[in-house]
Amino acid sequence: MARIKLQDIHKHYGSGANAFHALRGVSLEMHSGEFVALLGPSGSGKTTLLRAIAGLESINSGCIQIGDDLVAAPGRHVLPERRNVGVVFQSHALWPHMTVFDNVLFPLRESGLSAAQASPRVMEALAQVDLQALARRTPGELSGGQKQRVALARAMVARPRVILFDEPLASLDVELRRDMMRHIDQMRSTQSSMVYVTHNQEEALALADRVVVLSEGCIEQVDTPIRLCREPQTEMVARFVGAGNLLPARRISAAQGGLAEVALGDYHFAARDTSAGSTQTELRLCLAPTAFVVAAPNAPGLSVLVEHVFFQGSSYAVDAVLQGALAVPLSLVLPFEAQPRRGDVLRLQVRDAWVMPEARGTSQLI
Amino acid sequence: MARIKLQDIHKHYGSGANAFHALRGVSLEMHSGEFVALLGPSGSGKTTLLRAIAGLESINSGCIQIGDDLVAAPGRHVLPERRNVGVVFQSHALWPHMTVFDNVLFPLRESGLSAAQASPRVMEALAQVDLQALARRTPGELSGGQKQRVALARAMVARPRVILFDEPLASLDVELRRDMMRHIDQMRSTQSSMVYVTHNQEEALALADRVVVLSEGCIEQVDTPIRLCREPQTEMVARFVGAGNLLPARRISAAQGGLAEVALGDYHFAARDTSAGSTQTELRLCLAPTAFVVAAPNAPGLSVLVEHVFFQGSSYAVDAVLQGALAVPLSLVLPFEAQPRRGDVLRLQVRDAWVMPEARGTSQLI
Amino acid sequence: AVSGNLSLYTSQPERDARGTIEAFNALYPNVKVNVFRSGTTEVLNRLRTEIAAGSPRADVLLIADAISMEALKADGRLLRMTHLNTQQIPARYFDNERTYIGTKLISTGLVVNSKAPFKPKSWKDLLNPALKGQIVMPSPLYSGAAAIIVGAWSRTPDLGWPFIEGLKANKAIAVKGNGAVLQQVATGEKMVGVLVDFMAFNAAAKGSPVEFITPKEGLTYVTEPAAILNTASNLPAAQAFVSFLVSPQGQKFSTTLGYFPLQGNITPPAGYPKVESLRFLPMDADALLKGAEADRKRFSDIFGG
Amino acid sequence: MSGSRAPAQERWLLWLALAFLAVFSLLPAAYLALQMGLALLGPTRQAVLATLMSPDAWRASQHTLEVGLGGATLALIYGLVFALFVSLTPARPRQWLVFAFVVQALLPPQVVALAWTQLWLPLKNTLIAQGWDSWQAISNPLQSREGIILLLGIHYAPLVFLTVRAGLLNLSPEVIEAARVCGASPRSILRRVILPLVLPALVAGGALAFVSCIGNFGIPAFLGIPGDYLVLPTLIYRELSGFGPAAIPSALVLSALVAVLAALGMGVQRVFLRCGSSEVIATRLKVPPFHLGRWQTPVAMGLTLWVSLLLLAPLLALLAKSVSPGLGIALTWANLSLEHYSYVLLHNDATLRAFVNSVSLSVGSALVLAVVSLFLAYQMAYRRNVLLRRLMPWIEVPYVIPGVVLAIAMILLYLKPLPLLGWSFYNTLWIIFFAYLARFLTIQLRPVLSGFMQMPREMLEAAEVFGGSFVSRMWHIVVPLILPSVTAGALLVMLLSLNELTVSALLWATGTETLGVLVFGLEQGGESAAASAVGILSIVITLLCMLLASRLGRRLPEGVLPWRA
Ligand SMILES: Nc1ncnc2c1ncn2[C@@H]1O[C@H](COP(=O)(O)OP(=O)(O)OP(=O)(O)O)[C@@H](O)[C@H]1O
Ligand SMILES: Nc1ncnc2c1ncn2[C@@H]1O[C@H](COP(=O)(O)OP(=O)(O)OP(=O)(O)O)[C@@H](O)[C@H]1O
Ligand SMILES: [Mg+2]
Ligand SMILES: [Mg+2]
Repeated sequence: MARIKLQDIHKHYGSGANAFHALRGVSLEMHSGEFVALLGPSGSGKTTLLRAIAGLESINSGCIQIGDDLVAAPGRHVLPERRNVGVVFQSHALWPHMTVFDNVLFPLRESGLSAAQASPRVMEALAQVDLQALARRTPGELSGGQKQRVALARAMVARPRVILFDEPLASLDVELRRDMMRHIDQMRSTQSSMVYVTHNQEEALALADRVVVLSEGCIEQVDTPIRLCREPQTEMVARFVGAGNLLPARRISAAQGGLAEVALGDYHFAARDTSAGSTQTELRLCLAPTAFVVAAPNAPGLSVLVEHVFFQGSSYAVDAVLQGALAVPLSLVLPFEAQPRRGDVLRLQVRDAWVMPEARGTSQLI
Repeated sequence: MARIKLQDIHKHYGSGANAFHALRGVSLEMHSGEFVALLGPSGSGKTTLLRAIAGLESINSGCIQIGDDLVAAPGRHVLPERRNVGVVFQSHALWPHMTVFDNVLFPLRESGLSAAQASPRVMEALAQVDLQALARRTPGELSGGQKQRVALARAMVARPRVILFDEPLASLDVELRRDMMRHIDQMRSTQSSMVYVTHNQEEALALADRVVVLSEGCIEQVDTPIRLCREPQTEMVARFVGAGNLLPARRISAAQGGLAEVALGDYHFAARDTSAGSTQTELRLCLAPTAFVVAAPNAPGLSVLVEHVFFQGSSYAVDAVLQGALAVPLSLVLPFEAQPRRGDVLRLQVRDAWVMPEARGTSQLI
Repeated sequence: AVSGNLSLYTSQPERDARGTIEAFNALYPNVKVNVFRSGTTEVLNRLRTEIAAGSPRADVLLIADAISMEALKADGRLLRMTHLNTQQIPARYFDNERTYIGTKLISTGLVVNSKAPFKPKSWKDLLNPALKGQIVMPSPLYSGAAAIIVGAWSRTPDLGWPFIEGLKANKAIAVKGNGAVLQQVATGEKMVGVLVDFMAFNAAAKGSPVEFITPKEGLTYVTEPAAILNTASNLPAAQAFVSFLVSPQGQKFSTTLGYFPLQGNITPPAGYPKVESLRFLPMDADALLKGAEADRKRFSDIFGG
Repeated sequence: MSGSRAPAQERWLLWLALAFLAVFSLLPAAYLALQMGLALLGPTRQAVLATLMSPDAWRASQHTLEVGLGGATLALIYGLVFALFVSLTPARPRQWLVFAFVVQALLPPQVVALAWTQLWLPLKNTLIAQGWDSWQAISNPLQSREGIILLLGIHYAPLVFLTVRAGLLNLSPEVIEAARVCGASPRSILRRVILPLVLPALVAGGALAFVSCIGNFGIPAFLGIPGDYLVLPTLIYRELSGFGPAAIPSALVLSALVAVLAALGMGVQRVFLRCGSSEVIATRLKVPPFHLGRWQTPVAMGLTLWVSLLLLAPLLALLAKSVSPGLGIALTWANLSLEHYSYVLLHNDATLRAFVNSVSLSVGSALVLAVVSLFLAYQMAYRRNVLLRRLMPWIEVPYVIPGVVLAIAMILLYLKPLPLLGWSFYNTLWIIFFAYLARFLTIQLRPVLSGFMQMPREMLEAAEVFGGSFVSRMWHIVVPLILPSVTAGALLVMLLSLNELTVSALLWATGTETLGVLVFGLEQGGESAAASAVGILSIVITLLCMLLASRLGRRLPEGVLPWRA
């Protein structure tokens, strides 16, 4: 259980003109026992940040504090084996020549426990991931999900101060993910803080207390999952996290009680707006795919042409194009009853919208 | 464009006592231009069936007809290169020593076209997957999604009678999947029938005209995506395709107009029932995760204890346990407004239910 | 006139084999000599295998020692060379049934490095403790000439097997061939070696710090015998070739290669002692050949390897 | 069985491949087996049994095991430590370290042994000059069991190095990192994680080293005969020299002993491989995970010096000898002589022929074996042909038995004119060529087989689905994809056959000399300086080939050329 404090971390690979800046001044504070997800597209520096916390990568400037220990600072680099962290790797990284039991036993033995002291704790950890029965197998005899569960047990058995996850579910089937997410959710009751790297917003939203959105080595937004979805602060977050549709619109009235009246073409509707009385007319709206309802053909609303329809069991994912002057593509989720078909023209009403805050120049972040 | 007809196909690996029966009498008829998904859990024989159609595997009995050609039958095995099919492999299987252009060119050249005739068709195929710009790269210089798109182009460029897909999206990120699905949806306009193997029900439902559910080498159900979700014929289909909750219930009245009154404990509600006047009291209900609505605490309904909550952006996936004598686990999807929390006890009403047909013995299928 | 192909199997060194054939061709230009040249072991292995396969290809065999010739003779593989004129050649140099005949005199004596702390004058001097660990000799297990030396030593009353055991006690080593002996003595790795004459003379002539010494008790010798196989396909050419080897011209030619001639009336190479002055250990050729097998065995029991 | 859908074109190629195997590989092996049986059962039975039961045979078998185990152990340790250092720490200059280490194994072993014994002399003379007179009596310490083991170990360590390095490079870095974050020290990671994981590779390399050690003739002949230390290959040679009528049958039976020992070594490997887990890991170890701290630089420098010495010392010794005016004459700039070069190059027409013959033989066998191995491996690995897989052990026989025995088998097989045709391969280059084909097939086949194993099956299946004909499929897809492995095998075959001696020593004839035969002949005639000159020339050719291959190899994928880091 430990607070983690990152202060202005910079990391570049290579040097001189070829240097690639993977982290450009990341600062972050995590509370004890908090579950933080690092979310970002490929190459945004998530893994680099995680490895810097684990000590597997040294940083170029800034400092990292875990609990009361300063583990990385200019001229200081505590080796990974001294940091008391647990890591779950994407490729599980189990040792194929050891049994499941020995894999989980390893961290305890290395920390100096005798076999007799360690055994019950190994079995306890295996019990947490429902694997007591398979303790004598080797990793080669396990399925992908079972392997990843062993990796979970191994990471938490020594009760490290922090458990770090690097895309632990990326190589798993859709079915197995939910099951693993349950197990990770369960681990939360232990005493460790958790940092969870992923590029899959579904996992980040489902698991984390707070989500850190990274982009090109900088933090875009740090927020709870709900606020991240409903009130994205940057276009990147809006698109990446909520798969939101961003549309230029006109403001009809300034925000009152958090709601403003906006218009898309001649369709007027209310949008959430926290810009405290801004009267700028030109604005950008963020419309979540689920923010639409089908209306009668003549009712006020937006006309869209359906381009692709994907049935989803109880709803449809639809790719559509806004009709009229503003021919932007929209991605929608429509209920089963809507029964959209390719080529249909639908009339949609907006049930919920969010006025994007005025663009913060990205230059400020770099 | 060709009808495909499979008749009582058997395939076993090994022989004698060690023989493993991968396909146990599969019969199926596909129309010209139809898009059929083969859906089933790992090891159910999907790949084996696909490879048998492609000619990469010989079958032990039964026959396969593509168009008017009998391509496999006792004593007959037309070689893959003579079957005029295209295959998209899971691992893309591009040839690393050729450029993107040459990879796509290969099937055309092999079919006897001159470079001059073939070139425009290659570029046309690459255009369909938005890759004209990368024609001169080698596969090593492409991302995973781009590689798989090249594989799509290669499979369709020679306009084969059938295009076969073996889990083409399994190794792709969630974001890339949707994009690829769009490209596959687009290919449908060409003249080929398509067989699409997957163990991911999302892809099968979204793309296919009809879905064939396989289990242990036998067909469980063949139906349109909607019917498969709403009217599963076997428990395996109910669980595997719709992630449905199966509950034992009592019948209060026989079906009328497709609806029967049923009861779970003392909660009565209507369920879809096609069993044409069956009066059997004991029955099994299939309840989709989305089939529930939250009711007032005192309203009639089911009480459930929330165990895990996963935020999904605009809804919550909830693992819950039915309270009372029948302590079965339920998986639910609740709307954003429900704001469920771990440990809550919710009152739920059933919005839609399906009475499972009386068990067809599996013995009959083997 | 003699013509056609002649197949020669020989263990002569590369340079010699080529020279000999050139000299022969000067007299018999129409004979094309095909040569297989290798170590004695390889030559005989090849011949043996050919015989086993039922079709020996050699016409003439020219190898270092008589022991192997005896074995072939016992198998009835060699032709009696009744055509040979042997008047000038001492009888000890040819088989009395004329199945093989010596072609040159190759003596074996001592070669000494100029830095040697002690110059041995006799075989017996090799037992001197001053030479402990300084002696190298060719192994009779691999070399025919060496087998003759060991046979001769063991049958000389003054030396005998105790002498050979003494060599071992003085830490002498046996190596695979004469070339290796020269190598070790000339470079100073060992101080004394048992070596054939011409190698020592050639090296000394080139400036190597070695000297050839005739031991007091006498040298041993091999005669590099030639034989004709009775399966020879070109008998006239084969007979011409062997006749040439023992003829005065052939003998004179071999002195140009650095060998002693068989006859005293032909001048040895420059810098060599006169043939008459050479002293030899008394050798009973018959006994030596018959006992070769046992000698080898006994030697390997003492020296191993 | 998927073999049942092999198309007709492939079927006749399969028959061709089988015919090739039967004629060039199985026939000599089977013939030898037959002769061994006859030797044991026929009239030579008594003599053979006597040889087999003789104390020498026992001693030699025991010694063979000793040098096999000793040499393999040393090669294992040396190769392993070197591989660990080069792969797991930032060793510099890595390229040179790997090159020098691997190239030294490609030099002919007898040349290396010779050079090493020559190195002893200056050392001894220096000591004597310092007044240590007693050293004069000390024989070369390399001429002993320990010396043989030492040289064999060093000579074959690259075999272990290459397999272990491949294993290390295939380790997932995360496997090591996972151990680090668990709090394990580097030592404990090495012992408990890395070593167990490379064990299969280690055992494979060890088995190969063992087989090579017990089959080696050059080093024990050079060091063991003076050192009174007999091993089976030298015993076989000695038996053949002894020329008793029983020599050939005994030699055959003794080489069967060698083959049995070799089979034992390979058997151990099989057992281990079955136990070992064979998880394929995609990611590769890119950044060396460990650093020796302040020891890193000294160790790297020490190792660089050591491998350079091992490579350059023999070469320099050989070079010095080839330009020295005479044996035992101190070499100075003034008396440096090129006489030996001019002799071998200008005055000996056999030299030129030998170069031409050896180069044609090595290029020819590399080419033929490359093509044959391509089809064989395709059938074995892709089509999973059971018959071919069963024949695999027989392919190794001509490689593990002593060369002289293989040569005898070739003579027995090919001496007589061929039935029907009426002419004979004997005394032509063909017989040597056939012998090389038999002997080096396994060398060529192994990398190609593993190349096919590593190639995703789907890549070839895609070729089948989209391809028109077998020929174009082979030409456009299979050949380009498998070319790196084929090249690697072909290079090894070329290098081995360029300096081959023991087989051709019995098979050559006028006009068909080989380089090995030429060197051997000069050496035997006491012209070791000329022999050194030819040796230097052939090493120069070898190095040129490697350089050329490296040049071409830049365009090949990683890991094709064994000597590139
Ligand atoms: N060892 C390295 N040398 C050079 N560049 C590197 C190295 N490791 C990472 N990078 C670069 O740093 C950037 C950030 O990499 P990082 O692995 O942290 O991304 P990520 O957010 O984890 O991406 P992904 O989702 O693909 O895993 C990438 O552009 C990557 O190419
Ligand atoms: N060559 C083979 N030899 C033996 N058994 C095989 C072979 N190929 C497949 N099988 C077995 O046949 C069964 C069906 O395999 P298949 O590959 O068709 O399954 P699948 O439905 O494609 O599964 P997955 O989703 O895992 O790809 C499996 O149990 C598999 O183990
Ligand atoms: Mg990453
Ligand atoms: Mg499959």
